[in-house]
Amino acid sequence: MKKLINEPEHVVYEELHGIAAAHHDLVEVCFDPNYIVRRDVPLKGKVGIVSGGGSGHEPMHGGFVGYGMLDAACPGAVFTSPTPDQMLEATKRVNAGAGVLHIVKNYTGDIMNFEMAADLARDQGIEVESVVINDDVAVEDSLYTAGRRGVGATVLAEKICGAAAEARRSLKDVADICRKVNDRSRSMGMALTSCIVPHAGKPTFSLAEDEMEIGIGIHGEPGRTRMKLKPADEIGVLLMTPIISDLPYKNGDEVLLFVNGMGGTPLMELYVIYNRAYEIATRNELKVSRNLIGSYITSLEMAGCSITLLKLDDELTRFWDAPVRTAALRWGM
Amino acid sequence: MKKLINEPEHVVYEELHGIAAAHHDLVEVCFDPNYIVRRDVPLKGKVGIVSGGGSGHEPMHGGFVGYGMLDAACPGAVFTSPTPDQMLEATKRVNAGAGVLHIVKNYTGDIMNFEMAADLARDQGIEVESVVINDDVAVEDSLYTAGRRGVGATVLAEKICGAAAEARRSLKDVADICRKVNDRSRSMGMALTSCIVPHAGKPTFSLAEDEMEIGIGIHGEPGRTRMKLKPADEIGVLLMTPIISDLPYKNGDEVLLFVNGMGGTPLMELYVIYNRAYEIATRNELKVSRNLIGSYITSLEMAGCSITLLKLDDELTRFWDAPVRTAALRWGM
Amino acid sequence: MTISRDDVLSWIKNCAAALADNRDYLIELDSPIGDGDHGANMNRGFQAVLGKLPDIADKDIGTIFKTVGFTLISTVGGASGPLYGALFMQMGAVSDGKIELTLTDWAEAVEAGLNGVVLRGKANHGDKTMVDALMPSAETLKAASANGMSLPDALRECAHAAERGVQDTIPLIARKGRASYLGQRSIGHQDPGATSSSLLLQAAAHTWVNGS
Amino acid sequence: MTISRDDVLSWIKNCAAALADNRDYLIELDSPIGDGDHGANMNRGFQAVLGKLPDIADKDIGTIFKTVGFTLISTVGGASGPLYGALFMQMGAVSDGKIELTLTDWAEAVEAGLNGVVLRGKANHGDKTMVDALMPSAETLKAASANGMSLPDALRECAHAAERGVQDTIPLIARKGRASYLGQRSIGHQDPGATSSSLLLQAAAHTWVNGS
Ligand SMILES: Nc1ncnc2c1ncn2[C@@H]1O[C@H](COP(=O)(O)OP(=O)(O)O)[C@@H](O)[C@H]1O
Ligand SMILES: Nc1ncnc2c1ncn2[C@@H]1O[C@H](COP(=O)(O)OP(=O)(O)O)[C@@H](O)[C@H]1O
Ligand SMILES: [Mg+2]
Ligand SMILES: [Mg+2]
Ligand SMILES: [Mg+2]
Ligand SMILES: [Mg+2]
Repeated sequence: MKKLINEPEHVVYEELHGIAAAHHDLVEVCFDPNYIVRRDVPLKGKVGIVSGGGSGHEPMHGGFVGYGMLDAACPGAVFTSPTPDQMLEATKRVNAGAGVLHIVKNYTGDIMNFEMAADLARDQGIEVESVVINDDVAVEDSLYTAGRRGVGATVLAEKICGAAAEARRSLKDVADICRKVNDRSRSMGMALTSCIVPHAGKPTFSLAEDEMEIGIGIHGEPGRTRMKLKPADEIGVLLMTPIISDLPYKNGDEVLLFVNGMGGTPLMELYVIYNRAYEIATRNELKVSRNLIGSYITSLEMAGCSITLLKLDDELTRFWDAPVRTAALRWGM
Repeated sequence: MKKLINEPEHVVYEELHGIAAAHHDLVEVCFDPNYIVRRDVPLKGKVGIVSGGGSGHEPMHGGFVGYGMLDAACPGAVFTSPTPDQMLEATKRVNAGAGVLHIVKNYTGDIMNFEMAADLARDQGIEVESVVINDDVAVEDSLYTAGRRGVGATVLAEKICGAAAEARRSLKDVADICRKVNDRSRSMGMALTSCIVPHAGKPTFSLAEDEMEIGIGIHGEPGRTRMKLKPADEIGVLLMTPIISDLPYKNGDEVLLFVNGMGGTPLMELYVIYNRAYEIATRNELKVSRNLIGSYITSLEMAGCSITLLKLDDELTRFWDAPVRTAALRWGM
Repeated sequence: MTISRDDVLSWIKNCAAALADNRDYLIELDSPIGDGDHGANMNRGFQAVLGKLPDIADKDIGTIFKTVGFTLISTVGGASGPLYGALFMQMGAVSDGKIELTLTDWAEAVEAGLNGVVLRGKANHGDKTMVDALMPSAETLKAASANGMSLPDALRECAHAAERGVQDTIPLIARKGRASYLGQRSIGHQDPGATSSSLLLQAAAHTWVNGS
Repeated sequence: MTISRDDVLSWIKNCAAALADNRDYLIELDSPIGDGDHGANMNRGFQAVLGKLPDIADKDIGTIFKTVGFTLISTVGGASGPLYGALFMQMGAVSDGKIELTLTDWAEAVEAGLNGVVLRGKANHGDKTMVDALMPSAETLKAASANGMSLPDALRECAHAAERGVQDTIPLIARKGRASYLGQRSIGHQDPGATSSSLLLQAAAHTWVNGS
């Protein structure tokens, strides 16, 4: 295992100290329980937005704490959902009386831990709404699975809901917007390599030099199918086809095209994939009017990418364009 | 070789098309000769800033074209300096009569190709100044080497000079500021893995599972020494010590601390390194008043990092803080 | 023959030891059909539990179990944190005020714990989860208590039932948790959560039959 | 015996073929002490040159060389682009208007080319660069021309000198270009640029002695 770390058990702790040292103008990092919170909360009249999940997906979620996005992020151990006390403390801290939205990715662990936190917060008189993100078309959504995973749409939902909350929309409104983003987003990912969870010390799965894994999630878990490595153009088709066929797009729909790196993929390759994905979208008469390209929701050092398509409307576009100032996403200020 | 590409010979071409599709609001991508240029040039009274180098270091330089940074970037083949015709065309295109600054990293190829371009541009009546960046303390600067390589300081110089040019400083001023940034910057890098040049198909060098390479550049070239893999804390010392001892810092000096990923390193690990580098800087009585953390000057999918320290003064801080709007670096607008 | 408070404390210590010993094994089981953290999660949780034991050594068994449950909830995370948290919280709820447990008490505690897990995780038997180890164990204990079996025999049977439950997960398709994403590809792999559940029940037999 | 314009064109084609054949070899040489692109660079450049040949087949040798030089400058990049560009530009400058070359002309052309490389790259003999192959070659040709050696013998001697120059780079410490960053660690590796220079001079002997 080759990593820039010290003891595997301390990696999240040291990372959080690094974030604290780097971004103390934006955020405060609290320990025991661990969470990253905006310096300026609670903000009068503003809905608080809290997200969280296992570590190893950086910059998500800690890198998205700041003006126009999250109020707090709760990092768990690597690939392990955080514990309810983290979300409870974060929720109490950001609540300004207008209620708190929990943005939860659809994993059994995240769901259960956030559920417990929301119950505890409600017991203390805080209004909490939870929205579950489940945009991963690689997983069949049936009674026989835990349902679709939450992947790339999480980043988009956090940005857009953050802007809505900044505009002092009500908790119900912000939650509705979050559900809209989720309903109109679809994602699909692939891996060229597995990743190594620090405390495991070995790759979670192994791929031969000529193989790739299609339909992976963001936890280094194996995907739906393994196949021979293909050129970027075919990978583009393999990812875009299930996305486009799952959501009923109409000719002329405006979309946001998000090409995401899994952590170990250079930007050069993401642009090669973007080039193809853009072409496919355009050929399908979709108008790509916004985009995001980079490693925003990752699986440690996994090589690979995911594509997310979000069907925009005026409201979503406006909130997407609104100013944001976080460690990892910043514009307009 | 596992990459999200099609034919190795087409990777730069397809990447450039991806950039064109993604950022047409900011830049125009020209082909034959290849360069990426701001849409709004030439800008009356503004010094033009052109940089360039081999591809494979993304987002540098193409990702830095836009308001407050570069006017044009010239991408060569992977790890191969661009040819003079590229810089000549870019220089002509951005020149608004106030002259053009070439920011050149100190590699034999970059120096010679930029030199030829500058001569040709001058023949056509364009005032050109060239500043060579050579901040890499891993290389001995002696008559017996090609001199220190240009690495992390390039990103800082492009940002700061971009702001100076935006403020309508003269060519001489902007070049002087560039030299100042270079004089006050020192960098050192290390690799956990080599990288694979697409057209080579094999790693440039090979490292055993328990080895690392210290003092690498940004072209996948081997570094100064190979040693057993060490914990992040010791790597922090190995990188920071030669930087701090090379430039005579005084107690209380303000510095910008730039922790850079080489392309295949997850952000989590960069924060672990930042945590250590910040601690070392602070222990040496340096005040880290600005920072940059992320993969900005890379070597394809190499795993590893580099650290750059820039001694700030009021002017440099002001230009660093000034608004910038490029694909890869954006704030204040 | 009954299970004393000290026996309960010994069991919990032995659980922690078993989970530390099997940390890497559980990680290995969680890698092909999960995300490779189950061993680290359980070990982290039970190490934290060990730290709490001195403070509660003189409390009733209900309090002890609830403290274990609460500690797991706030240190494990993932799917297993809330689930094992629920197990111990419910075991604690039915053991309130007790300072020793009969076989019947223990059978009731395990059944209550299982119900807590099912309530939280909504898994059915056969979904390839910890429920597949816990349910046959709870049933075995209940039957043993009804039939007047001796405590040692009941604990041994229960441990066997848990282990069979673990083995039975191998051919199953996962329908809950992370492994469910794999569909058919989850077949042939042993469930890590069922395995850790079985380790707890093996530890009970080991501790209370052979002495700690 | 002289070198005709067609001989020159055949030589250039054979250079392109040799560089294509040795692309991977040159990449391999450039990997341990450089950045692994020299073979790709030279091949890209000479493939572009091939595309230009039809347009200049009826031009004088000076024009042909200068076109090669110009094409290399605008397609190779890296260190080798400007250096090989200078080599051919200077070879062209002294061959202006000629439609055939004597041994003396060729010796002068190679010397002028070498000087162009040295002017641009400032390498001394022994710095572990292409100069280490080009300088002994130029000297051999000059001496052969002064001694009245036959053209075939001179070309063969020159090719040997180039090859020896390549071998001589192996024990050297690099002092110019990318390999110089390695200091002592550059010892024991053969310089890729010297190797490509030697390939050009081998191709000359091969083309003009044995016929194309
Ligand atoms: N809904 C559920 N009900 C019961 N047990 C479950 C459920 N989901 C997952 N599990 C159990 O949790 C185990 C995985 O735990 P762990 O790896 O610690 O958490 P995570 O899946 O969040 O990484 C599985 O092996 C399974 O036995
Ligand atoms: N200053 C110089 N003078 C002469 N030759 C040089 C000089 N610097 C480098 N070279 C030659 O260039 C070769 C490398 O070329 P190439 O790999 O194409 O370019 P780069 O080093 O830019 O990647 C070296 O092997 C060496 O022979
Ligand atoms: Mg997990
Ligand atoms: Mg090169
Ligand atoms: Mg797991
Ligand atoms: Mg090279």
